[in-house]
Amino acid sequence: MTLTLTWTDWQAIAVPLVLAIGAVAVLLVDSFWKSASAELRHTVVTLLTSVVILFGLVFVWAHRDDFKPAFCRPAVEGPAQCSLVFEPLTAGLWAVLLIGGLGVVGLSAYRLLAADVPIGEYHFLLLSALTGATVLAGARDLATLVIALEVVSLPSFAMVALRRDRRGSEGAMKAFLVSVLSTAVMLFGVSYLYGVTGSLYLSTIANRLTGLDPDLARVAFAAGLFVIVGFAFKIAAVPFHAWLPDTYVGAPIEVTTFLAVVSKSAGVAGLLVLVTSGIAPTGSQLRTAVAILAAVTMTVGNLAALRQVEAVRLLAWSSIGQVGFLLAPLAAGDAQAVVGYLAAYVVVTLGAFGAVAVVQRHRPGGLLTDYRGMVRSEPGLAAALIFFLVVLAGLPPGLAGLFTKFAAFQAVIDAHLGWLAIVMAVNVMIGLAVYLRWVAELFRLPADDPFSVDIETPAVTMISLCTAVAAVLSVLPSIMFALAT
Amino acid sequence: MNAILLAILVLPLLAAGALWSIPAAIGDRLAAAYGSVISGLVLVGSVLLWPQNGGWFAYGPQDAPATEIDVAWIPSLGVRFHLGVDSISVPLIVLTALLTFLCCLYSLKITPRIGRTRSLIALLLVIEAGVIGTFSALDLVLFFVCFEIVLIPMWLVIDIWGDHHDPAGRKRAANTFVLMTVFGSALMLLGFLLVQRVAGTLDIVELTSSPVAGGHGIPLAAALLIAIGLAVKVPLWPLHIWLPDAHAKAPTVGSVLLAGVLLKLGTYGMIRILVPVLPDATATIAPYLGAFSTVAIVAGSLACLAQTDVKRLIAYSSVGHMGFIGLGISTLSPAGLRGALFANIAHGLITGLLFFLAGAIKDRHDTSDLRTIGRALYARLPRIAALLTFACLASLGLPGLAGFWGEMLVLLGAYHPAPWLPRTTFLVFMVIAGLGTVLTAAYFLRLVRNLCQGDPAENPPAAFAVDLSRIELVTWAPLITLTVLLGVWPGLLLQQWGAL
Amino acid sequence: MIATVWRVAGVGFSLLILLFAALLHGATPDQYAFLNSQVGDLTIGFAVRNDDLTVLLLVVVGVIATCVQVYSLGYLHQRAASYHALVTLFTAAMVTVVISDSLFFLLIGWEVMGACSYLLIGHYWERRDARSGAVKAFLMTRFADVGFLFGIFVLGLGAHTFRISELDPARISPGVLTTGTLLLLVGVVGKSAQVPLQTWLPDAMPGPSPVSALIHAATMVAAGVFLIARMYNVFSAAETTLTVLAIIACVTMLFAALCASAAVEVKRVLAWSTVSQLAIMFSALSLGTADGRHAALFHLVTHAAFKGLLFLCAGVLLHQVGSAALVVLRRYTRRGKLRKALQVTFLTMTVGLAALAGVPGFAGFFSKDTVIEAAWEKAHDGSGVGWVVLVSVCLTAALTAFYCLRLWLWTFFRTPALAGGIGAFEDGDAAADLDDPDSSKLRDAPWVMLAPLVLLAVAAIALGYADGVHLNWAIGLISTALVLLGALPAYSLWRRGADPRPILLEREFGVDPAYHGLVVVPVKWLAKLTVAGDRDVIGAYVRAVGRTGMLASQGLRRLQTGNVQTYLTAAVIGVVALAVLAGVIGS
Amino acid sequence: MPLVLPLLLAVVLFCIGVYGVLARRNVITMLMSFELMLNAVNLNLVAFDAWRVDEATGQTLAIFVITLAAAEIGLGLAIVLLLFRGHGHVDADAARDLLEHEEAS
Amino acid sequence: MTTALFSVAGAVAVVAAVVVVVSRRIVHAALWLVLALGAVAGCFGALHAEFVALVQILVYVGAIVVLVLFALMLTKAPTNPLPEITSGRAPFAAAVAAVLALILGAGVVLAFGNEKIKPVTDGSATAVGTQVFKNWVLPFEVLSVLLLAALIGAIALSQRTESAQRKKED
Repeated sequence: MTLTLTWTDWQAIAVPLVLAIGAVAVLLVDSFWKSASAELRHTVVTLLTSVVILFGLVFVWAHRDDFKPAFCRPAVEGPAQCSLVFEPLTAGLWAVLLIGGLGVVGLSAYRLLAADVPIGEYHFLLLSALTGATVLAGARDLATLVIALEVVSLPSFAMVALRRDRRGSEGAMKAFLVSVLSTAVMLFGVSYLYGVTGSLYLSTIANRLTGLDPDLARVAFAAGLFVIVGFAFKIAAVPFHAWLPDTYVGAPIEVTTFLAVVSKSAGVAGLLVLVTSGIAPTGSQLRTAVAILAAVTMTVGNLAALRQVEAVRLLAWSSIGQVGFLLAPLAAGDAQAVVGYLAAYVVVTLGAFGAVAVVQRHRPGGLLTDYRGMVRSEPGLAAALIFFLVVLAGLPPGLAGLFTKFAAFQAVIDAHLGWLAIVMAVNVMIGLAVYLRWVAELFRLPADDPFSVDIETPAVTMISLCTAVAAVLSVLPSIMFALAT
Repeated sequence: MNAILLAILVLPLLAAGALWSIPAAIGDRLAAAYGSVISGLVLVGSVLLWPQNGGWFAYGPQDAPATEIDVAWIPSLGVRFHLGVDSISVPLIVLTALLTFLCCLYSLKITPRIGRTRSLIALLLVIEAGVIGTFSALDLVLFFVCFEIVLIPMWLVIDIWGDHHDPAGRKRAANTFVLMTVFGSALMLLGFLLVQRVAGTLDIVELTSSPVAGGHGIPLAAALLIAIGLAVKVPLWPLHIWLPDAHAKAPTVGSVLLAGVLLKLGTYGMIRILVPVLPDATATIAPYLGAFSTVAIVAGSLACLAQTDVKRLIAYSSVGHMGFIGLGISTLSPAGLRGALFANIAHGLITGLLFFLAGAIKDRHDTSDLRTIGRALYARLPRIAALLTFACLASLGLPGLAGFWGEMLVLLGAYHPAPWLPRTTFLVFMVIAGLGTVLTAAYFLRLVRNLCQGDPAENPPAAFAVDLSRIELVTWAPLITLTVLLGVWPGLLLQQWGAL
Repeated sequence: MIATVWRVAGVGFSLLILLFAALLHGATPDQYAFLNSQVGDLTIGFAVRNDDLTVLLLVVVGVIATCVQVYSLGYLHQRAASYHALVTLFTAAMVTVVISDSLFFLLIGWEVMGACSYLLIGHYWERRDARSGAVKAFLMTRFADVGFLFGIFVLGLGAHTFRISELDPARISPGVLTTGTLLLLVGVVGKSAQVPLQTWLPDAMPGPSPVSALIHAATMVAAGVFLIARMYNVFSAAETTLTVLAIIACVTMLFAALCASAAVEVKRVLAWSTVSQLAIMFSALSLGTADGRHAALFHLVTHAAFKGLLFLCAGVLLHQVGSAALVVLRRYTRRGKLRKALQVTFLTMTVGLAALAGVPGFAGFFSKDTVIEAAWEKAHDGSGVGWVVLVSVCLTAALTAFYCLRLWLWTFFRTPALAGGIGAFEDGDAAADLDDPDSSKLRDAPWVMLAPLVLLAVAAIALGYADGVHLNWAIGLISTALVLLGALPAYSLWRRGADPRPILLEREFGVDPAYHGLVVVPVKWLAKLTVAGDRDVIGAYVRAVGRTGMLASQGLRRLQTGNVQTYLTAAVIGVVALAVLAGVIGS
Repeated sequence: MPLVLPLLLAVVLFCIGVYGVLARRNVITMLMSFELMLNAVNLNLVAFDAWRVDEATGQTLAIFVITLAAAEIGLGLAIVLLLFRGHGHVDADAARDLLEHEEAS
Repeated sequence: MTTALFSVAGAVAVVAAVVVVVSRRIVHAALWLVLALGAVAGCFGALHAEFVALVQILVYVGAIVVLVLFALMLTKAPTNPLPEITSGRAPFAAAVAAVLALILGAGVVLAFGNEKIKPVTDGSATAVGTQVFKNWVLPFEVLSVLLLAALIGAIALSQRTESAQRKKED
């Protein structure tokens, strides 16, 4: 009974570890430095958080080609069983997650974050969730996977209610209840998987799942389904999605951004790991189940978004639609397409929520009609927002979105899921209709009182950065697809 | 040459960006002048491309296009940035550049009532770049991307600058246009991916030199998907339903580009991709394609006969004319394909002119409803009416004008289709299409009769009705000249495609 | 200013044609191809040729065009620029047809003529009948031209060339030859207004009279005859086609002559007579012999002269009196006012009618006799076609004399039976005949209009001798007898002041209403159906898709109750459903 | 001991938990139902562990699950208190502030 | 012996659990929950997982239920029966739960119907501890992050906002 951590282990968990330590540090700085002005404190906290995340990014960049299995033990049969693996796929997912986190931090800068949110706790929870997210993306055993998922979820819900008002608590309650149910369902599935295969390591499970007798295979299928459903709750795949619009609307917009960007990406990352390297090998019925989820999710998400009149709610539903598109290549087991899609999604969602946050701060109604005439009154912001929406729709000039959708189509076609491809084609159309409604509002002239304000510098910086990154990804889409290889 | 090709593609995009980045206060006239200069440069560039291109590489003995740019773009997806032009794309590129140039020139003096000319010009330039990109793309995905580039700008053009009497209608028209096209192109993309799955490449040159064999199974599915996707754009009956509304509601320059250029993307795609890449599968679907095209010819003409709106009428006439082009492609014969290519250009010129004229009439009467405009335009606007008559005659395929040769070659192709196609079927198509030309004549004469002729006493001239203005003359003169020139000297284009 | 330019250009151009013809006269036949391009293994392009036929037609076209252009200087003042420009284009198109050696080049001229005739017939676009006449003319000829185009395809692909001079019937299979020539014949029938596509020509009369002269004498309708003459080697090799042509021609000549006998307007009579005379030319061509071709061309030339003359005369009547309807003209006949006031017109028109009727000594007599002679020779060889043609032409000759005399008498002379004459042309207002219109301002036309009349009148006499007189006396006697046979009833009816017009003839055998009912109405109905189909079927599906999306969206919003326990229930049900569904799909 | 005995017990407990979650309005009762579900999970884990004669993997995970449940219930009760502070009740199905507004058009 | 013990404990657990979800008094439900959880702990004991059973009693009965009771107190939950503890959904929820139970039960019986658990005694704390520190270090560490985050989160949520505090002072 000796605890031995090798150098590889330390390297592999360096990023989550630093994030966790950073979280505590941020909390301590905030708690014990009450004397400083709010602005200074906020800035220091923001900088500290950013530095921590940036460290993670630098680390990922430096080790992008490495393969580091950690917390391993030799297996009875097959390859070594590891709890965490740092490999190019992990690096890609971490990069996406960390960029998302960094973006949220940027969008939560001083004067952007709602005043009644305690900043120390906010950043602590954010970094904690990020810790969980990174572990999740690298996890290779079910215990780590489940716990890491909880580490992502619980702080997120706390953040939703962090304003401690009526709306926030209601949103948090809904998200929390759904999440707890999903955790229970998932754990139930995990317990059966353990029962059937006798292991919690994904690689071992994958090995043992082949050649089960039919009765056990049926249980394994149900168990796998339960586990997938657990993730489906987190990423709000239909029919496990209903909490999402309410929670998005109830939370402070920065937290909504966090949910849409980091939380969702983490869920997708976990599911990707689970499906590709664990419970659903190629040809498994579980992949069919994921494909069905994808089809239903994108259709329902896009259709429901079709008539929304509030910006955040529209983004909420459209993010459900986007998850459907993410699930499609996932069902095909194409990690490259998933990570590429995720990257583009994260960047433009950050930007879109950033733009919405700017408008919402001055026009709390949050209706689409508030955006009327913005091309004239706020051309820069409008152009950025249009670009983000077009990327989400997947049309030029948003080539980043177009190519990620293309990759998704390619994955699906290569996996012989013709029906899913047709559903996706229909959804490209519906999705376009959704985003065009908004774009049309932006262009509509003249409005009686077009939106025009001095936009806060950090917001300008963040939105410009997102635009720039999305533009670069549009011109050189190979960057996105190189993330996972 | 490669530099020119890249320049005519990038210049409009950059120019559009630059135009947007300058303040909105810039005068409409200045913006239009700027647009004219840029599109004029593009026109010059596209004309410079003309003599350099080799033959029609698609059917040549493994020769590649003379002008080409080929760089890897997204290696992991197998997408290349592969541009190139040959003799089937250059004329279309020149047509695109010409029409855009004329639209910009036209906007110097005549703009939609809503104003915002700066944005309109910028969008026109983006559309130009997208269309030229589509015509020069030699990678299926690049083709798809450029194919999509034009959608949102065109949607905006219709949605913002469209018919100011009917905001709901123009919105609906714009949405129907963009959604149907997007759906179609998504299906087309599926087809491309199926091609990639079978052939392992997305490069059109490679695919052309080693086409996907087999007329059933996956190649057939791919051909069907691609054909449907392109047919939406063409548009082929019964997928044409977006077209009349879009044209009727679009502003003049929008209609001109939409009819003159955008519809050609579909037929060009069929000739560039469907026919050479999936020859066997295309042969399987060709009779059906021909049948739908023939129906389009007749249905389009019949619909025109009952129209009461001049822009809608011209829009429906496009359905009929594009039906001819579809029929030409479906014959898979040298004559039919050349006819389709020729008709592409001719239709671009003539329908562009027709829409310019319809726009002029609409601007002068503030409506495009024939019943409201009244009759006896010969008395009120003699020159415009005369030009309209000319354009109608050209459009109905009068020999000696550009419209004839395309239709003639298409019919010739249908008389003598590729040997592996059912000849009797195509003979029937030929006869029906031939009768379609009579119907075409009928509705154009009806238009002239109901609009231009009539008793001037019963249709007093409107106070503001000014006959042909100078800018209109300048804008339309090239179209008229080319219509006549191509009519009397079809070899100008046909020689380009002569060497097989 | 512009009008003057075009006037000069028009006259100049027609004179240029004559000059050109003079230059070409006697030159060795030659062809020249230009602007060719390859389409597959076919050559598509242009070619011109010159030979005797070209020169002959060029002369005819040049003379008639010159007369018409000059005449129009006096006749027409309204929108003269476009008028002269179009007439010039019209002439140029005919010249194209005449000199062309490429079927496509020929087609260009052929159809541009159609377009020009459409525009010129519609010159008075204020008038309803002009508008509809123009549209009808264009559409019917266009319809026929589709057949023509297909004929070009068949022959061109059959012979592997689109050059007329290279079309060798020996190298074309008989079936292709017959099909091709029959299809070409469709175009010819349409252009030359033969049965069953005859109705457009009488309706084209609202156009300016000089245009009618041009159409009927030298261009448009003559093009059909020219084409068969041009491609005579091909046509004469296709036996079936010639038989069909003969039947069409015989039916047409009688049909048109009968219609002419019942028409009550000068120009309409003349129009029907054109149809009839063209049919005589076609019947000669249908004989398939060199004599027949010669006779047809001879008749074409003489017909050009006298028919041009007649239409120009009718133009004078229209121009000076204001109408060419018999009912109006009759009011000016008291004391020979009309013929005295319009003396030159009267005389030249008399010459023209005499030539048309085939009065011995006039050009029409000689050319018609040539046709009869050719038919007789053919019939003599035991050909059924020859007999049919012979009998028809003879009958037509009598009928022609009948309507010519009828026209002449009723236009220029007061019927002795005044009382009986009342109501001969008026339907309701019998007393109108008794009105004495103010004729003080009635005087003959200016010299620019009369000069062409005189020139053509001279031609209408002299051309009969141009070919050298080699008259078969027996045939000459018979045809003279036929003329008399036709003239006598006309005279006796006029004497009695009666003009019986059988209803069938007056309605021109009801062809027009039949076409309207069989073609125009169904097409209109189909058009409405198509529009309704687009709106209510195809459009409805598209709208339904949109509406379904909206409804689905609405429904999904309903599901979003705000109650978290509903969400949870849906989720648990989703788990169960997913398990079942995936199980089903997977297995 | 037959393996199905604990497994069936787990199924029953789990479904009782599901019923509680879906049927009870009080959020705290719902949380209690969740605990029942998690206990079912633990029962499964321990039973499989005993059946497998393993290295106590299942038991370890069971311990983890218990801890996880504690964390969840801690945060959950904090949210419930917050909800109570805002709404004055803790009924899950009565908190519907965030229901979207009807479209104006 | 173990089977009998297990059966008794299991029956108690089921009965107690049913009362938890149907009881009209919330405080009673909480107390019945104690019994249910204790009975499950008994089951663990019967399966020779004594350490798990111990932790179950300590953590659940000792901590969680106390927390719940506190929460009930703070939310002023009435101790008397509620008229409407369940909504009209109850029968539907019962049906869903029953179907789920049927499916799962059938699957379990089909899959594991013939398997027997051999009575082995390795449910010692040593074995679990070895596992945790030899093979499951990472989840254990992550779990510590989770606990910390949940704790801080709960604290943060429980703090009064400054505005609310000010309102109270007024």
